[in-house]
Order: sequence, then structure tokens, then C-alpha cells
Amino acid sequence: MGRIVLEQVTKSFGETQVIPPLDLTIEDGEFAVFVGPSGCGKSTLLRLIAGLEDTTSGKVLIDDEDMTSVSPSKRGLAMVFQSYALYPHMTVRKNIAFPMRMAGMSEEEQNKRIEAAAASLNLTDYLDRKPGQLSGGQRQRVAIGRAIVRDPSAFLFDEPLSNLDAALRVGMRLEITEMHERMQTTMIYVTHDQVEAMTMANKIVVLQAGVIEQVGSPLELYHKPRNKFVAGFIGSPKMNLIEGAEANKHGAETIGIRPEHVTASKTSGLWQGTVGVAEHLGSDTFVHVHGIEGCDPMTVRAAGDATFKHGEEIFLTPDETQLHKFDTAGLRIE
Amino acid sequence: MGRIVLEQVTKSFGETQVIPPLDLTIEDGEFAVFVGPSGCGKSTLLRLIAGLEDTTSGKVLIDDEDMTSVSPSKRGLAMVFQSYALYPHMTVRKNIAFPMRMAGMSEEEQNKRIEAAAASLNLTDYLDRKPGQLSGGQRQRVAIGRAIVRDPSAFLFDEPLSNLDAALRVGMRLEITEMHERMQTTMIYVTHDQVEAMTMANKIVVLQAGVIEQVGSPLELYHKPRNKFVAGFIGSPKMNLIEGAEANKHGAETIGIRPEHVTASKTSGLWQGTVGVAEHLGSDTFVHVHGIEGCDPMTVRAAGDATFKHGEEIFLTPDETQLHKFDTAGLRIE
Amino acid sequence: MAIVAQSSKYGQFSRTLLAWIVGLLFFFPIFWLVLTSFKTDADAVKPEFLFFFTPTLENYTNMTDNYDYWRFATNSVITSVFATIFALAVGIPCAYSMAFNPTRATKDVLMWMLSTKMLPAAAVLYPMTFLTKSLGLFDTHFMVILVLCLINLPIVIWMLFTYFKEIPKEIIEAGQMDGVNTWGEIKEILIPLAWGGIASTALLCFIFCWNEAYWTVRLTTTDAATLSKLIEGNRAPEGLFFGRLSAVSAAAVGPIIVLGWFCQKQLVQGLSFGAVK
Amino acid sequence: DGHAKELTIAIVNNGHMINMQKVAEAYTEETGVKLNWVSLEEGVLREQVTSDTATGGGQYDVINIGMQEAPIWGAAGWIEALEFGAEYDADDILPAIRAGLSHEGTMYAAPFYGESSMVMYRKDLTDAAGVTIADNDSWDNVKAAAAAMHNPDAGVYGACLRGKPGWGDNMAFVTTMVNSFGGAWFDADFKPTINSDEWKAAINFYVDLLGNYGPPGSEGNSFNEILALYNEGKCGMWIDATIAASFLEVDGVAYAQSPNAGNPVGANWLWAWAMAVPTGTDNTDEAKAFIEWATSKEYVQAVGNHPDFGWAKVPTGQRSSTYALPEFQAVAGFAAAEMAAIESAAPEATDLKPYVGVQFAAIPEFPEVGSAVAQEIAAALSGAKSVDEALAASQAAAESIMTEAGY
Amino acid sequence: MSNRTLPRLLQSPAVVLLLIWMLVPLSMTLYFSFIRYVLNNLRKPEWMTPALSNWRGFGNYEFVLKSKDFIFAIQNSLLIVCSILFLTVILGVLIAVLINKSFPGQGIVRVLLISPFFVMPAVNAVLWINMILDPVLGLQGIAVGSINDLVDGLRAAPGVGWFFSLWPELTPISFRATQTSAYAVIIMVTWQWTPFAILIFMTSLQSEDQQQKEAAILDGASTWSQFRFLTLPHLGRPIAIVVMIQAIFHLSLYAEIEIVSRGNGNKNLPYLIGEFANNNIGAASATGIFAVILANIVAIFLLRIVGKTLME
Ligand SMILES: Nc1ncnc2c1ncn2[C@@H]1O[C@H](COP(=O)(O)OP(=O)(O)OP(=O)(O)O)[C@@H](O)[C@H]1O
Ligand SMILES: Nc1ncnc2c1ncn2[C@@H]1O[C@H](COP(=O)(O)OP(=O)(O)OP(=O)(O)O)[C@@H](O)[C@H]1O
Ligand SMILES: [Mg+2]
Ligand SMILES: [Mg+2]
Repeated sequence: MGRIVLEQVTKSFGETQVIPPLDLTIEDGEFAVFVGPSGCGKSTLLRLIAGLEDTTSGKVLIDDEDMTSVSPSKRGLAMVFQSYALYPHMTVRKNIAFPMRMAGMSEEEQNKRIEAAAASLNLTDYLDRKPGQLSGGQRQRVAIGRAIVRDPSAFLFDEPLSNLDAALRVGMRLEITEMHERMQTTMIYVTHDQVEAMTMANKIVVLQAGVIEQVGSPLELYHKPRNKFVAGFIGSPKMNLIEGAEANKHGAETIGIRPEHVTASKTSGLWQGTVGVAEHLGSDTFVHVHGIEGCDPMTVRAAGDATFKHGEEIFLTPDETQLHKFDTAGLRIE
Repeated sequence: MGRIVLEQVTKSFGETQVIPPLDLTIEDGEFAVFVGPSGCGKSTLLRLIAGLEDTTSGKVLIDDEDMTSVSPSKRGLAMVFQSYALYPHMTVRKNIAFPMRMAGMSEEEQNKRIEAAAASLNLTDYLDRKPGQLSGGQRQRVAIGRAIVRDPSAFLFDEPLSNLDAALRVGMRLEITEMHERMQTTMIYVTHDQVEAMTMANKIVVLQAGVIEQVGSPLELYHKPRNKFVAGFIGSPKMNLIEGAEANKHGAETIGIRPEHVTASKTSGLWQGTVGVAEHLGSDTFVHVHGIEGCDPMTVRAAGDATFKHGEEIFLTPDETQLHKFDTAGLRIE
Repeated sequence: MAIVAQSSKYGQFSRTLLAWIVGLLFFFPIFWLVLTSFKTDADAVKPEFLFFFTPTLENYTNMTDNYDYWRFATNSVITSVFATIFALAVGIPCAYSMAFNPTRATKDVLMWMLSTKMLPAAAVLYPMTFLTKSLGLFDTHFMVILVLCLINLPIVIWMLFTYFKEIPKEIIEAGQMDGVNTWGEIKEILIPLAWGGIASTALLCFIFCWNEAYWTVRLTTTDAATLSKLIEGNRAPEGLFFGRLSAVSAAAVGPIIVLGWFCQKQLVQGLSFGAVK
Repeated sequence: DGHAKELTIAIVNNGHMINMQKVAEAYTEETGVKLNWVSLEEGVLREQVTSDTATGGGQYDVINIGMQEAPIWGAAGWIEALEFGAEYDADDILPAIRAGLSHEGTMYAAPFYGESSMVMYRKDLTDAAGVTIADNDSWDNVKAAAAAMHNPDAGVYGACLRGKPGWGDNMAFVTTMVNSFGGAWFDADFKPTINSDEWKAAINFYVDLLGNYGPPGSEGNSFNEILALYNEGKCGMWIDATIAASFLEVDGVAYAQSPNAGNPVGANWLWAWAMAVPTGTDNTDEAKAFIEWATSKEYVQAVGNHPDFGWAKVPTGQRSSTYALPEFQAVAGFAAAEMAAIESAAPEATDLKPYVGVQFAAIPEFPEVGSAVAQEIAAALSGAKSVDEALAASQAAAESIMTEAGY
Repeated sequence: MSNRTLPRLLQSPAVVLLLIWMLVPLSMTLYFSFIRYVLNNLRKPEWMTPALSNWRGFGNYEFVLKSKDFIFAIQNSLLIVCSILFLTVILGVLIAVLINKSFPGQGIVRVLLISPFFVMPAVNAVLWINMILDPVLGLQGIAVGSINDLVDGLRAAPGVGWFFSLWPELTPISFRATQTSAYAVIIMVTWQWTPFAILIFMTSLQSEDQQQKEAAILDGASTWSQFRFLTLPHLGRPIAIVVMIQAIFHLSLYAEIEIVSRGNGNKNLPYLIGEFANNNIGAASATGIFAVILANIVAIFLLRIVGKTLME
């Protein structure tokens, strides 16, 4: 169980309102990801749910119970902090045992759960180490272990992978996804990483300045961004936004086309430009094209073996079916 | 000028030899990138060149002069540290002026160069701030500014972008690349970021445990990795390595195929497997396929709108021209 | 924060009250000392005049009449200031060297330095007296400064060391890449960067110098005698003495307490001895 | 002109010496000799002067020393023999004092002021209690008087006596008491005799008297503390230095010669703070000249006539001529008692005690022995040890120290 | 190697100075400890000048070992140092936690609390033993007297008098007695050094990781559990530093011991040295050597506990 509902929640620090009135429902068992630019209120929202911050107004319901003024320890949620917040002087075993010890669980039960958690997180060999002797990924797993032994009704993750190196991130990403599939517990996950958001979420919540811009499944957001902000924010490299005559042709103020939906050719195409920097990644080549009206530079994805050179002429053809149209208010036009 | 040659350089910390005898030449004007797993000795190598560590044995030549026991301040190199290492008590202007002041340059000349550097790095408005008041990207640029005013014979960069967020990284990456094009000064750049290495380098040096595994241009490494280690290390997601019968068919101990060189189909293909996790990034879908002999899971890149579902059957066909073969020692077979 | 908000008004109030009580209790003896210094000797021991009495400056005028308070005070200032400066002058390069160019022995050297502070002064009184006399340095500012500097040097070095350790090594290395020599590293980078730490170290060293009472009493007669010696001469004057004693004491500790108050923030850092990590 | 213009003088921080700083301004004016004063607490002064003198001197030109040191230091050649002209009238110095400051007939230190001990009691309280205290009364009588006056509820304690450990503190009083019980520090072979029956009797009596009829915390009291208590009206009687009399501010004080258990050595101590010239100084002549002035009859006149001080503040106990001065007699009710006490003290070595000194022994080892015993007596007074234990420990410590010193 | 020589040499002035400062007097002390050397002796004037002809071997050491207060001085020294450490650490932690969160007047309370640290040791001792702890004239005596008077008065009061007549008469405690003088020193030094502990703990508390606390709150830890399991361990290193620094300072207490009771019931090796140094420099020197040995034992012991954490 773990259905979380925010009703007209607001939060102000002193005079500044960081979260204007906000409604949000996260269903039981969902994997919700909060994304948004730095400072938009993702962490604040998470902390409001956890009870680490008091709401300025509005209600927080967990499983339909009003938890707004219940202390964090009584909400039955578990949180994994960006900095892990492990207890540095305790061994891994003691770290994981801590919430159970606080709950007065029997030694036996504690040990059983520790063993189980350690096994599932591949930590069995490290149970007697202290956090200082662990690698980033291992610490991350200990933090998760400490969270799962409590059978929380929901997990809250605040950018848990941002301290890890690329290889580890990929691994941990898969592990958390698998864990979710196995436990089917509600998870709320804050990240600023595109790939994490797209691959892990059932539901992505895009925030800007405390306001929810769009809620939806990853592909919904990718294919049908509600406005220019979401369009630009989801997808990497960013969607190319084209203004002016070209957009008006399509009856819109702005049109958008993702780099992967433009075909580049040396010979012919709809638009003509010159090659700027061409970034060869091996698997793909990202070509930055200058001279296209209303969008400079336009980024285009070409094959890994593409041979566009700086200064060459290039012809681009968008996939018309993948065109996004936005009105003067920046909202999507269907 | 800035030709850097390492001759039989070794480095030990106490008993452990971190760099076994190593030879390396970096030509004048080259952009060399060092990559390798964490702890492989990239930073150590850079610091040996800079003179911040003493070599245990061997010689460091800069422009054919033996600099092995010359102090760092006399080697004429400039270094940009991962943590920027700006002088926090000095304004941006003073930070940039510092090396010139130490060299006893005239005030006038100093100011001229500071203005020039600031203009080219877009720092003119921040000259009177202290580093604490700057954003990460601006600090980064100050660190570069401090380096360029000296006309060093080479620049050394130690993971300069790893502290920045994704959007800034892309920008800074382009700036450094452009700077190199403009100045044509030798640059040595340490990173663990695939994209940086591939897009910036003239020459990539792949290190493992202090040993150079391969030196070459980015596409050379991508297309012709000298051994299994390089094959696995260059490219993202990793190359799939297949062992056993399938490999033997091609007269090799192991064969490798990159995810982007496998075509997935629901109906027919060379290999058959079941879909594990399918990661939908929008632009692409990475499908992890189980059940292929000799390689589990095999990762495959499919189009963004591919609709493979967990547990479905899937057929894969490799692009035979992109197959990599390795012998028992893990070396490439042409 | 939520946690604060949840603790009740009552808890907050009782915590404040308790904190004030503890603070006042700790300060009370000093308050008492100062209060007593304004009482006549006779009033000082009378229960009926505990808090209500006719204040008098008699004790202070007596003190300045009979003793050359200002000479003692000047000597205290001179010796403490110069000892602190010398200790920093020797300590900064040493701590720099240990923090940024450590050898395997560094830790042991540091600990050895600290252990020299455990050497009981009384054990070397006679050797020291012989030495200073034969060098003709007895009762000179120089000797007092030297001794104060040396007894505080281990603490100074340790404190500076813990500070310098906090400076990222890369900044020093960046300096090397930018072409500074060793002296430049210290002067241009280390000192400005660690300025706060150096200031608080200096402050603590100054306090210890000011309060030092073994050597300053025993290696001086008149020329270099500090306030400690004034206290030594007055800590049991003949007769009824609480008032007089308090005045001398207050005059001796007053300057340093006031200095301490003003530099409180600075000192807090200094005292941490790298304990904050 | 080759003459020293400066003298450094170490003085004990007592009233008379502090006053001397002012009185001597005239001396500076007259002779042009600048005087640097270093005033120190007794113990620190002793330590400083000892270490200076023992390491060759040179720091001080004139030092304050007591009767314990003068003869020994004279014998060791640390201080100069003092011989002054006829005008100085050395014979005017009280003979007991002069004897105590001499070694083999040569005076090594000139007395600045001298003192003995006597009983200072509150006549109003004894009258109220219906008891009397006579000159050289018996100890039992004294105890009875103390008991009669003792009324802690009213804040009055029968007897205030020194208890603070130190050979010059509690032992000064205790030694006179032991003397009066017929005991001594050493026998003719300089073997300590602290475990003798006389000691036991004396110490038992002392602990009993002070423990029962003394103020709380007596083991921390010495001259200063008791003076404060006395002036607060908290003491029925006080047996201490005669100099105390000049500080007493309460009404109804009467004086009596110290109690005695019938021993011929007498129960009065004898002490003088004297001035001496260390041999290490370069300014011997000027230093001697200064001492000659400071311990002269004119000095007494100078104090008496000084606007800040007057006759009540002249140093006493050094010269008989002082006691003959009518101005002095007019203000000093205790003069007669003091003089009698000083004259009855006998510092010379006798069959009963082989050493010079009344409440101390003028040998270099005495301070060490005295301090060790002083702590034991204080322990006995606090009840941490029985008297027998304390004396046994004292004897053992004293024997060890004396053996160590080659006796 | 090459580049490091000068920077490494920079520590030599300090090292050399401290070496001289330690070695020269110490070797003289060592020399004195093996000869007969007294300041004054009427029977053996030859002992009055330090000379090899007065060589005595371990005689001084034997004398010191057998002297009555040697063992006591060591025990007592450890007692007072340990008690002071114990009290300052406990009080320091409690008060630091108490004043860590902001409250009205926090700055002033902090100033009040740290003031004792600036007081000269001699003033501290004189102030406490005379003006506060004295059983008659000090505040203790005055307070006890006043309470007794008050109770006395109430005894006579009608109605409640019987209740007060059950109260015992309070007697003031003498803090200069053999049994109590060590406590007086412990009290006054604790007063002076608790502020030091408070300061260090306070800075350390401010760097406590807030997220750890939040994690603990979510884990259901009570305020006490947070203190016990997070704050206390966090203070481990600062406690180590407080213990170490204070041990260094308190092993050589001198003025306090002298002023409180002149060594009666309360002594340490430095004080014992001072007593011997009245005349017997040989014995004082031998005691000094013992003190150096003791100090080094303590130092090694302390380093074992705290050394590791200090260098990080
Ligand atoms: N305790 C606080 N007091 C005042 N303002 C705060 C406080 N905590 C957060 N804020 C402000 O609230 C806004 C939202 O902060 P929040 O930490 O939720 O951002 P975020 O989305 O998590 O950003 P990031 O991706 O950088 O972590 C920011 O503008 C921040 O400055
Ligand atoms: N001062 C040192 N003393 C001992 N070992 C060291 C020291 N510095 C580095 N090493 C070791 O040398 C090896 C190489 O370190 P180096 O810092 O060069 O790695 P790197 O390739 O830069 O790794 P990363 O990508 O994590 O920065 C590591 O195993 C490291 O532990
Ligand atoms: Mg955040
Ligand atoms: Mg590195």
C-alpha cells in the first residue's frame, strides 16, 4: 500500500513561496519520477511528503489518511538521501539494523531481515565494514537496505545516483528498477538525469518553479509534451525549436523537431544549411547545423559513420509526423 | 611548441608500482585524452608530466628537453584541476593575473592579457568577483583563463568538467574544443566521460592499471579496438562480447558486436532470445535480450518507437561487417 | 524546520532558561571577582554587603599607587605580542611543510612536539636559570618572549597544521604550476587563505602567553615582569585582602577577557584543533 | 660618576615593606639612587631569592630574608657581612633579634622589623564568659577559656590558630607549642625527635584545641586568614605574631604572653624580616648604604613623620629605641607586650635544642623537613590521619631527609 | 626529492628550536639527577656545586622512590587529571548540546560561558579558594551561615516550626583539608576548562550532518536516540582532542595546588619537584626525570587512543 495524495499543498520559506498550491496523486505501486531544473522544488516536495518540512497549507494524504501533521517517523515512509546519510560510525549491519532497533524489533527478526536485504543487495560480504570503507555504489545500496528492511509504504529517493560514476549509475539504475518490479512498492524518485527519468518511471512529474508542468508516462512526455518547456526538457540532445516563417507554415508560433527525427543528407532535403561542429560518438554523429532560419544551430543525429565535415553544405528533412506545434502561449497544438 | 615525451617512466607509491615502465609521445598541438577505469593512473600520469609528482624512474621530455627534475613552476605547462583550485581569496582578475605576476610581467601587459582572456571566455563582467560568487561553469572558465594567459607550451586538464551539470558540460566541452582549434596548443585531457573523449580528442590514450592499452584517434578506437578491454571501454552502451560456439564460427575466441550494430526484429533474424528490460529513451530503445548463447544479456539498440515488451520473443541480426574478433589472449584478430 | 516547530513552546522556554542559568553560573565567579574589587576589604567578607555596598575605587588606586601596574601590563602586552609573532613566524613554515610535504615521520614529529609540552617546567627550573643567567638573558624581554614562544610552539604548530590540512592540496599545486616558489606559496597563497585560522591561532597563543605564570615569574625580576608576577606578589598580601586581591586580579585578567569577548567568533574556530571534520 | 644609580630590591609583600616604597622616595631624592622594587608573596620570594643566590646572584642588590636563612646564608657566603658605623648604633638592635641574624657573631642581615608571638584575646568575651587569660598561662587554662568563648552559632570561635601547612605557617605556631611542652626538632646529633612524647602531647593538644574550638577550615588558615576572621569578630583568641596587634580593628583586644606548659625555652617565637646583600651583586656598597638607612633609627622617624603613615605604622621589633619613643608609645597599646615577648625569646642553641632558632632550626634542610611535617600536622588537624600516624610519618620523612643530607 | 627539499627543510627551525629547548635543560636535569647537588649544606659544602665528583648513580632516584609522597603524587595526579577530564567532557557535551540550537540571547550566554577560560590559573585558584569556597569568609561560609540562620528562625515559627526542627544544621566544608583539597582543584580547573570543551564541541555540533539526523528521524529515532547514536559518536574526535590537550595541560598543574593547600592532600609530580627544589636539586631532578617518563607514558597512551583520528 502507498497511495500518496497532495491536496492544495503550498510551501513558503519566509516570504518566498516555493511551492504554489499543488495537487498530485501517486498511485500505490507506481514509480514516480520528479524532474525539473535545479531549484524548482523537487527536494522540497519530497521533504513535504516525508514530513521533514511542514506544509504551509494543504494536506498530505497517505493511503487516504491525513498525515499532514504526523511526525516523519510515523508516516511509514523510507527515504534515501542524495548524500546517503549513512551513520558513519556504525557498521553496515548496524546501519541497516538501526530503524528496526528504534522500532524495538527482536534481534532475531532483525538479523533475518538484514540477511535478506544484504543478499538481495549483494552486500553480504560488507556487513561488518563501516561506510567509510565502501565505494559509492555500495554505500548507495546500504542506504537502500536501510530503507527496505522497514517495509515502508513508499520509498522516497532524492537524486540517489548523482554522486556515482557513469558505469555504476547504469548498474544501480537497473537494480532499483528490478527492485521496484519485485516489491511493487510506491517509489518517488527525484533526478535530473534524462536517462534515469525515461527508463525508470511509470510516471514523470515535470516541475518548474514549484508548478507541475506535466504529468505522464515517459513516452507520453516524449511524444506529446504539453508545452515548450517540457518539450525542451525531455529528450537529449534537446528538441530543436523553430520559430518564424517555417513555423507559421504549420499554423503554429513555434514548431519543434527532435534531432533524431531529422534526416541529414549531402544532396537534397527540405532545409539547407552548413555543418558546424560534428561530434562523432562512434555509434552516432551529432551534427550542429547553422544557417537554418528560426533555429541556430539545429542539432541533428546522423549515423555513426556519417562523414559530414565542418563548413560543408547539408540538407535536412524533418519527419513531418514527429513535428510538435506550439501556440503563442507555448502550449501544444494537437 | 609543446611536444611531450615520456620515456620509460615509472611511478611507485611506497611499495606499489602504479605506473609500470611507460612510453608515450604527444605531438605538438595534439589534443590527447587519457581514459581508463578509476584508479588506473590517469591523474598520476598527468601529475608526473606537470612535475607535481616525482618520477620513480624514467624521463619526462618537453620539447626534447629533459625536464624530469625541473620544478613544476619551471616546466612552462598550465594545469586545470578538477576542483579548479582557484585562489578563493583573490578576485577573478587577480586569479588570472597571478601567474603573470609571478613571472614578473608588467602591469600593462598583464591587463592586456586579462582583458583578452576575459573577453574570449565571456568573463568580463565577473572580473571583480571572488570565486565563491561564481557558478561552476564560470569557475571553470576562470581556471582556464588562468592557464591561457601564460602561453603555456601545453595544457593539462584533469577531469575539468566532472563537477558540472549536464547542460553546462555540453557547453564547456564545445568551448574547450573551439579554444584548441584556435590556439593549436598541445592539450592533455583526463576524463572518464565517453562523449568527451570521443568528441574532443585527436588522440585517445586508453589506460588500465598504469599500462597503455591503445593509443589512437577516437574512431580508430571505436572501429578497431586493439583488445577486449578497449572494445568494452569505448562506446556506450558497452559492446556485447560473445563467447563459445558462435564466436568459434568466426574463427575467434570471442566476438564483439556493438548494440547499435544489431538489428532487432519481432519476426526473424540470426539469433533468437527473449526481451528482458526495455529502456525507452524516446529517441532510442535499449533492449536487454536474454537467452542468446555466450552473451547474457545482449544489449541492442532499437528505434525510439520500438515496442518490444518484457518476455516477448525477439530476433537479432548482427551487422557482420561490424563484427570484432578477439583471440584467446583477448587481442584483436583482423 | 519541522523538528524545531514540533518541539513545544514550553520545551523551548525551559531550554532557554536552563542555558541562561548555566551561563550565569559559569560567569558568576568572575562577576563576583569584579564586584568584590569595588568593595573595601572589610565589606568584602560581610554577609550584609554581599550585593549592596558602597562601591569604592580604593583598591584600584591602591594598586596603581603601590605597584607599577602599567609597567607590568606593558610587559605583558610586549611579551605576549612578540612571542605570538615569533611562534607564528616559526610555526607557519613548519606547519606548511608538514601539511603539504609530509614524510613518513611527520605524524611522529608532530606528536613529539606536543609531548614536549608535557615536560614539567619545575624539572628544568635550575638548568634554565643557569642557562639564562650565563647567557645574560635573565629578566630580559627577549628571554621571556623566547620561552613563551617555545612553550606555545607545539600547540601553535598543531593548530596551524590542522588548518592547513583543510586547504585543498590542489590550490598549492596550482600555485606551483603558476610559477611561484616556496616562499611565494606561503606568502601569496597559504597565509591569505588560512588567514582566519592563523588569526585564531594567534589569539589562542596570545591568551596562553598572557596567562603563563611559571616562567614569567621565575625568569624575571623587574624589567620584564608581567602581570602574572604582579599576581604572584599579591595573591596573599598581608591583612584583609579580598578587595585588594580582586582588584589586582581583575586588572590582570580584565584585558584578556575583553579581548576574548571581542574575538569570540574567531576563537571558536581556532579552538577546534581540526576537530570539526 | 661610576656609582650605581639603581638598586633592585626584593621585598616580601607585607605592609611595612610596601610602605617602605613610599618612604624611600625621600632616599632616592637625597642620594639619587633609583630603587626598583620587586614585591612577592613570601613563598615565591624565598624561592626566587634562593635560586638567584644559589646560582650566583646578580638579580637583586638587596633582598628580604628571614631569620631562618640569615645565619645559614651567611655561613655559606651567599650574603655579605654587615658592619655599619657607630651612628647606626647596632647595639640598639634587640639582642635576641641580632643574635638570630648573626653567624658566629657577625651580623649578616639587618632587621627591618621583628616580631614574637603572643596571645591576643577579646577581653569583652572572656569577661562575658567569666574566664581570664594570664601571661604565660597554662595550656589547659587557655583551652578552658577557648571553650568558654566558643559559640559557633553566633559566629564566634574560641581559638583561631594557624593551620595552613608550611614551615613558616602552622609550624611556626606548632613549634613554639612543642617547645613549651619540652619538645624539639632534633637531638644533639641532629636526629629528628618528632615521635617523642613531648611532640605527641603537644600535637594532640593542638589538634584537640583547634579542632574543637577553632573555626572550620583551620587547616587553610594562616596569618592573613585569621586576621580577617579576627577583625570580623569571629575569634575569641588568637596566638600569633605580635605584629598582628597593629592591624587589629575590633574593640576590646587584650594581650598576654604566650601560654607555656612550663618549659624554660619559652613559648614565644622570634622572627625578623631583615635585609641582606647577596654576594653576587655589583652594587655592594650602595646596597649596604641603603640597608643602613632602611634599618636605622631615622627610618623609624621618617615613617612616623610621613604624612601617609604616622607612628602607628612604624616598623617595630627591631630596636629598643623605637619602644622608647613617646609618639610611638602613644599609639601602640601593644608595645610593652610585644617587647616583652621578643625579649623572652631565646634563639640560641642550648642543651634542649642543638640548633639556632625558636620556631625553626637554622639549618638548610629545615624548610624541607618543616614542610613535610607541616603537611602531616595539617592532615592530623583535618582528621585524615591520627596524631600518632602523622607524627610517625613526619619522623620517617625527617629522618630520610636528614640522612640524605649527610647528618 | 629534488623539488621537495626546501619545503621539507622549512620545518627544521621549529624542530631545532624545540629540540634545543627540550634537550639542553633536560640533559642538565639528567646530569643533576645522577649527582649530589644541593643548594646549601653546612656539613657537605662540596655538594653545593654540581660536579662529577659528586656522582651518585641512582641514589637520588632511590631517595625519591622511597620518599613519602612519591607514589601518592602519581596517583593523585592521575586522579585529578582523570576527574577533570571526565567532568569537563560530560559538562562540555551537555552544555554544548544545550546551547547549540539558537535561543534568545545565545550570543551573550556563549560569551558568559567562555569567559572562565581566559582567567589566569593563579587568579582562578585564589578566587575560588578564598572568595568562594572558604568555609567562613567565602561565599560558601556566608551561604551556609545564612541558611542556618534562616532555618533557625523558621524553627521558632509557629505551625511549621516542627518541620524545620527536623532539618540538620548545615556545616560548611573546608576545601583546604587533606581529604578535600584535591576536589577543590578539580572544581576550579573544571570551571576553567569546561568552556574549552564547550567551544570545541559547539563547533563540532555545528558541522553535524543534518541529513543524518533526518534519516534517523525517518528511522523512528527519538531525541535521546539521536543524541546517543548520532551526536555522541560524531563528537568522538573532538572529545579525543579535548582529552589530549587537557591532559597535556593538567599534568603540569602547579599554581592551583600551591594556592589551595600547599600540597597537603593534593600533589603531583611537578609540585613534588618544586618541594625538593627548595634545596635538594639532585632529588628534584630525579623526580623530573620520573615526570618526563610519566608524561611520555601518558602521551603514548593518549596517542594510541586519539593519534589515529588526529591525522586524518
Ligand atoms: N530552508 C530553506 N530556506 C529558504 N529557501 C529554501 C530552503 N530550502 C529550499 N529553499 C529554496 O526553495 C527552492 C526549491 O529548493 P529545492 O531544494 O526543493 O530545489 P530542487 O528542485 O531540489 O533543486 P536541485 O535540483 O538543485 O536539488 C530553491 O529556490 C531554494 O533556494
Ligand atoms: N599519494 C598516493 N599514495 C599512494 N597511492 C596513490 C597515491 N595517489 C594515487 N595513488 C594510487 O595510484 C593509483 C592511480 O591513481 P590515480 O589518481 O592516478 O587514478 P585515476 O586514474 O586518476 O583515477 P580516477 O579516475 O578515480 O581519478 C590508484 O590506485 C591510487 O590509489
Ligand atoms: Mg534537490
Ligand atoms: Mg584522477
